[in-house]
Amino acid sequence: MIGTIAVSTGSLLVLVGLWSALTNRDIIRMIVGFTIFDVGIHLIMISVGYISGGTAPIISNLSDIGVSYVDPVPQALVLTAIVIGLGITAFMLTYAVNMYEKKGTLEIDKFEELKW
Amino acid sequence: MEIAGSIFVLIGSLIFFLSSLGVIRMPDVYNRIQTGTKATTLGTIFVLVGLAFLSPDWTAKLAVLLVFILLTNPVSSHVVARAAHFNKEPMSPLTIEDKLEAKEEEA
Amino acid sequence: MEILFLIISVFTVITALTALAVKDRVVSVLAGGATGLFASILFIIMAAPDVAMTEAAIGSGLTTFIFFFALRKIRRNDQDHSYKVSEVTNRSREND
Amino acid sequence: MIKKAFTFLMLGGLGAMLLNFILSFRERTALPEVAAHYIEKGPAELGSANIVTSVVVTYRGLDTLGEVTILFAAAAVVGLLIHLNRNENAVRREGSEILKTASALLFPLILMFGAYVFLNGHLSPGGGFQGGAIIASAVVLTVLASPNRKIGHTVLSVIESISGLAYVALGAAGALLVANGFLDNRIIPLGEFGTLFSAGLIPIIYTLIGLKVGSELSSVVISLNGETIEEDDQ
Repeated sequence: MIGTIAVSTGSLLVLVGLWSALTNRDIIRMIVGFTIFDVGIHLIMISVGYISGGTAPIISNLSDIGVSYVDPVPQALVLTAIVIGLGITAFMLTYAVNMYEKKGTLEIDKFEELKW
Repeated sequence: MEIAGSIFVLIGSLIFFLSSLGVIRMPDVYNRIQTGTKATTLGTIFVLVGLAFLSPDWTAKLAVLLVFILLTNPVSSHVVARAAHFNKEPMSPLTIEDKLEAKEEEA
Repeated sequence: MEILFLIISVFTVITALTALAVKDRVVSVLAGGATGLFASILFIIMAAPDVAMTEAAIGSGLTTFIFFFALRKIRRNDQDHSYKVSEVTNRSREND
Repeated sequence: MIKKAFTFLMLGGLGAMLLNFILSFRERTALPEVAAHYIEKGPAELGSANIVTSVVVTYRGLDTLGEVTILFAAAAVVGLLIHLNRNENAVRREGSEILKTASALLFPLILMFGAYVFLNGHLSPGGGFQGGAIIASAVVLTVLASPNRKIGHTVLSVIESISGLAYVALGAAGALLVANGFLDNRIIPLGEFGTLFSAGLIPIIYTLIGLKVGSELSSVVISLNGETIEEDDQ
């Protein structure tokens, strides 16, 4: 049950983030959309590794048998993905600041060099 | 033991509720910061003390947490209020005295 | 536990929608940070404390800080940061 | 108009795919084979109580090396692009006395907490990435409290390069001395399970990762905080 709710929440966050990134005119809010997209993807990945009733994969006692743990591999992947997400966000913000210094605006419609 | 801990946690959450009520009720930014921070500091302290009653082997860590909250929470509210002042957030018409403004003019 | 999970999921989606819908850039950034914070509670319930710590510290804390540092560079001559198309148009005309 | 319709179409398609995924999603009841191996054999093989740590540092250590490299590239590009026009003489409003005192008091405490988090990464939740983020938040605090202080990148880049170099060197030592592969943690004895000095190289490597991530995130923050030239409206 928890896994299904988490997957639904993650999908909604993905859709909201992508919607925000595609329809906004403001670059900063497009980047906010990308971070929300990130969070949604992470939720989906963690819930794929979730096992109902499982505990965190931290073994306090070697002789514990019969405890069900959740899958550690998606957690390790998401751990690195969050840090990379910060790097990418910083990168996008740097570009936004540089574009602002060139044009004096953050509205995406004002950047006409790449229009066709 | 368990009952005492639960009572402490209950008092803490009651203070949280009152603080959120104050945030809605108060007229301007500064009063809202004041109610918010005062009550969240006290509420968190009560909740942590209650947790120490509920599971006694966490007491040392909870004490460290308490010290951190006592150190950081007032400072952060002070910084927010100062930033709001320099950002020229409007004050409630009932405000009587603005010592920071007076000090700035003096300097 | 499922009820709590459901409530926090709803909060997560609501904050994400706030970030999408609100007009002010600053509020949008803050709502994005709040989405990460609620998601970290979801991670704790799904037995992933490592991920929850990382999401709360990096995804919600440092990302918001970086956004505000960038916004401070931008807001210098964009004093009215509530976003209006007509104003932006006028200002770019003046610059020309 | 066409652009809007295209957006709708794309989001609708993605939504349909995600809906299909949700409807066909069943929660797992048993672990896949690899994860079961990690959980059953991991503590005995590597001596780390936190399985996520042993996956990040040892089983998938090469991925982590690549990830840290990507973070380094991002920090370098941010520093390169943002420093193009930097005004060294701009003066900002200083923080108040209370904030300065509190940040001077809190800075070593926060650094200590970050060190605690990445030293205990093999026992409790936490590790290099979280500890690095905490160290970076200490740097954020000082940057905000005294914005006019010039913080050089020299110390950060020295820490960053030394820890990166040591990380690769220890990984190569695992490959050369034990011949079990790159980043094997068993070149020093595993020690007693569940104590601070256990799990072989894992605490050392996670400390190095913590220092590297912390210095990289701090340099991103300091770069983005740097003042730009004020553009006057002509």
